[in-house]
Amino acid sequence: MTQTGAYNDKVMDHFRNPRNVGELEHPDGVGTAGNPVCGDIMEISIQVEDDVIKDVRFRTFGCGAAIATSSMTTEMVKGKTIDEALAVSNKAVAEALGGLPPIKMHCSVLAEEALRSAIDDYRRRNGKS
Amino acid sequence: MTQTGAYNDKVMDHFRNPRNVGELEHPDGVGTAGNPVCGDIMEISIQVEDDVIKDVRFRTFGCGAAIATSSMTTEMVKGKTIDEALAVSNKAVAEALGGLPPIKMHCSVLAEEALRSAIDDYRRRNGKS
Amino acid sequence: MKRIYLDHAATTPTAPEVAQAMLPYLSGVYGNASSLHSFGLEARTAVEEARARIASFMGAKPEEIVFTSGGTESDNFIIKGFALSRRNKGNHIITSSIEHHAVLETCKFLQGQGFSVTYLPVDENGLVNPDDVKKAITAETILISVMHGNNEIGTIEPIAEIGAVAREHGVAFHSDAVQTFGHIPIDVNDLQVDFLSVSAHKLYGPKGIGLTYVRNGMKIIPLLHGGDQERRRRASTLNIPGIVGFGRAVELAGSDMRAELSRQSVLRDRLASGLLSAVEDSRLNGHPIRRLPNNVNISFAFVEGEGLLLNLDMEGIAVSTGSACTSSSLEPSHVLAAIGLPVELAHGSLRFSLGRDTTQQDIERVLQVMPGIVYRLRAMSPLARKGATA
Amino acid sequence: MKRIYLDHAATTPTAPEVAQAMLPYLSGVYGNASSLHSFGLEARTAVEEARARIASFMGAKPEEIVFTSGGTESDNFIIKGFALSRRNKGNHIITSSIEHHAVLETCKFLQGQGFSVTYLPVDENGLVNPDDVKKAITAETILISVMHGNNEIGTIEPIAEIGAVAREHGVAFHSDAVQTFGHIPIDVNDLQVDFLSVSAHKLYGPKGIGLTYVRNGMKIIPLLHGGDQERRRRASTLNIPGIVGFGRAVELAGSDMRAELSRQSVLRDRLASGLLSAVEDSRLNGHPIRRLPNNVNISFAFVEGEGLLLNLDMEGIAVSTGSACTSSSLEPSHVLAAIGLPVELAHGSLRFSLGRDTTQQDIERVLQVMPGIVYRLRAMSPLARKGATA
Ligand SMILES: Cc1ncc(COP(=O)(O)O)c(C=O)c1O
Ligand SMILES: Cc1ncc(COP(=O)(O)O)c(C=O)c1O
Repeated sequence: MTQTGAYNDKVMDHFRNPRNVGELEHPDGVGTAGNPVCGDIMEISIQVEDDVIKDVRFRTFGCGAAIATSSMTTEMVKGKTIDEALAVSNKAVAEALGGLPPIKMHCSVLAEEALRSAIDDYRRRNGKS
Repeated sequence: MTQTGAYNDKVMDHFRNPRNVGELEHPDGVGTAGNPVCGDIMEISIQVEDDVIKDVRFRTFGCGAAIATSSMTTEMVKGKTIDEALAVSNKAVAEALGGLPPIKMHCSVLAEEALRSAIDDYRRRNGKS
Repeated sequence: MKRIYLDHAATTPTAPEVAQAMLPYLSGVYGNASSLHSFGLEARTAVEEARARIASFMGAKPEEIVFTSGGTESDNFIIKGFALSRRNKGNHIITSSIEHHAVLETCKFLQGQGFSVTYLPVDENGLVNPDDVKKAITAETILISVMHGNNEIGTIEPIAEIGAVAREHGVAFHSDAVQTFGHIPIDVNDLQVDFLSVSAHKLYGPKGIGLTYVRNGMKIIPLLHGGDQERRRRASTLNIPGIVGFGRAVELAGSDMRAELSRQSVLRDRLASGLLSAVEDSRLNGHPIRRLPNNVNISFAFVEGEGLLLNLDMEGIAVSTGSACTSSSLEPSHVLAAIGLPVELAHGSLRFSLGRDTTQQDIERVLQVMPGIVYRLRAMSPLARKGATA
Repeated sequence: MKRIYLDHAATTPTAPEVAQAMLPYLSGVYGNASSLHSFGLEARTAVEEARARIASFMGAKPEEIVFTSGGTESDNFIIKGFALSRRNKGNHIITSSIEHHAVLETCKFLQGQGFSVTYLPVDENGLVNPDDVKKAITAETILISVMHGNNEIGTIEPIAEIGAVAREHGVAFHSDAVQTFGHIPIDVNDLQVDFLSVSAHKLYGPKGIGLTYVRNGMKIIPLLHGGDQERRRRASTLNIPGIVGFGRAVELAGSDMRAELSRQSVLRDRLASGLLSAVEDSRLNGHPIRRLPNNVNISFAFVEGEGLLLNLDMEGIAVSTGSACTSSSLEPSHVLAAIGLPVELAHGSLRFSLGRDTTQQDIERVLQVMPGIVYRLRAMSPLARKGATA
């Protein structure tokens, strides 16, 4: 296997074997972020029980960093309460990935935004916002 | 011997072994041309008998082309009549040398001018001008 | 795993013969070509041999060649230098909307300096229409700059026709030939160009050396002011090994260009049609026929190019998502936008650029791995139609 | 006959280690440093290693280094780019009258673009007076450019003092360090410079590569517009072999600079005093002490430099009559004029520039042949006093 330029091994691992890809059949909240003009779109669906994110799935159209941060975000929020999940910043995700190239840092915002949007949706559905 | 950049072998021969260097003890005409600002000065002295240039000597302060054209000019005019000598153009001298780098063509004018000046001097001394 | 390099439009491997030719000038012969002594002469002789060879390869005279540090410098030199030298004659420049950034950014800079620039549109295949050029010419027009072969989509522009328009109107004409020189035949008189930009590393020559063709009689203000080198058109100590290597690269192109042109065209067409039939929802960008012999540019719907590139890289296959120098940029390619490609498709485009070292097996290998890669990425794409396959 | 190269100020032989370091990048590793794939990574890694090494050698940060094609481009880039970027702040530039043509011609060009330039005088040893710099500063002054070591007469300017003046007045400061970098210690903070120009081929590195030091925070308009390379300060595909060779050259300088500085200084002084005592009517130009370790510039009265040079060349000894790039020019050197040397003497000046490969024997050989050469030319000079001898 050849080493690739832009990303470290951890990022490449999440890019190659993204965790939690797909969509939940009966989500409690779904969210999207990004737009095709920027070349980044993420869809996320969450299943919530007792304020805890029990399951999560994503689909992402985007660069390697967008895919890896999507994957890492789902891993990090799974099992967390909604409030804990909201506290997971894009920086924390990037750090958990061992860092991103500076030019790619903006991609990490995508997953944060999509997750917020899914949580908003969940809260709306449950009359919490 | 290493080959030098700017000049062909013939020019280098005249530069290395200039003919007719020095000054005549009893010249019939002397002339100078050039000035130190341009980096070119030539002094020439001629001995004339029956309108024929019997002997000629030069001294030159100048680049390789200036020295070589000075030398070649003296060779070419020796034994010629005054009119014939006046007809020896700087181009003819350059050609006799097998050519000069374009940037050095102006140097060949030096010898022509110095010779003219020496002939003028000779004519003046002999009341011919 | 054999690595397969399909990014020759970004840069080519230096030919072994070129490296060989440069060696003596990296060690034994090191004079400054401006020096009068014998060390200088050796250097000067080598430069003038290379210059004469390169000039004759394009039907030019040796003194019409000005060596530069590459295609970017050549483009900047001509466009800025000529614009400045003609400032009193007019302030209008015509170019196309699919030029390399070296041309476009230079034009933008000149707009900031009071010049006005027309960026001509192209058709869906990337062609500039010579009639559009004609219509854009005003009394203020001093320069037309249209590239010969496009570096992203491979379209070859009608340079001779545009050159004829330029001549007819007495306007100077520059063409960026960085992608074509050494790959397809070029004669400066047939093309009716006044200026040409070339970069050696795109034709198996060294990096860091290029040239500008400047037609005799065309006055131009230097980009690099200083010493008297290159007839006062480009100052700086000459890059002797670079120039010698460039000369050798052109010599090699002279001997195999026509054969490679046909050989690579066949591989190119096999790759393009193979990909289009193996991967659903894909399309070829650029002109179907008037295109560089080594360029295949394909959009894969629903996926993003970087993901494709990284997956191919893991397979040892090197391609590009666009013009190499902006592959770190976020905006979709200006060239793909100019041919009217929707942004999602633009984001999912890959450029495969073939070269002397590309074999039939390399192409088959790409055709073999590509569908799976697209499929995997589509499976995680929110844009893909449910159940879409590669 | 062993050839003796004493023209290291024009260009140096590429060190064998440098050529060796470049080889892999001329053949095996050929990626474009901007490419995302593994070929690109290899290239990028090599570039960043060289950049870090070179930066640390001058006390700079890696991102403060912008690779260019050489000293001329660096000078043009800084002076034009900074002047343009500060146009709205002021239009005045201060430089010295003994700068390299790359600086002087650039300043002349800017004068044509509406800038005003002060050319400071130097004293008889070639020194710029920092007080003169201070006095020349006006509210309009945006840039001061004074070279570190003069390429003709070897005088080393008081850069740190001028840098202090520049800082005190909030004016940006550029120094052309082409002749000093790798030869005498340089630290950008000690020198208080904002910009520095360097050319690799003057320190046993490859031709066609150089750099600009750009202090963090200094904004500057590129000279080469185009791609995103070098943090958008200099477009064009990076010259990987050149950069790698440059890095190796700096590494070598790091290991032997101090030793060579003393070794060459001794040879320099031996050559200078030997020539002055062996040849009547000769004088040393430049500062007696504050001078480059490898520079000897001597005027031989009554004779013209080219003749001396050609005669030395016939003996296998390579020297220069002035700045290499203008050795084909007819005007006497502007540097010698600036130190007040009469034109006849200026015409009879030679520059001997020593290097790593220069030996004691080389120096003795020059001392042995020089008097005869001067004598022969004086014998045919109309300016020499009758009976003058060497
Ligand atoms: C069409 C075109 N023009 C200009 C350039 C710039 O050439 P270089 O990177 O050698 O400066 C390139 C390549 O990057 C190109 O493809
Ligand atoms: C002081 C100085 N500045 C600038 C240059 C120009 O460098 P280059 O010829 O590498 O462009 C030189 C050498 O020629 C020099 O000596």
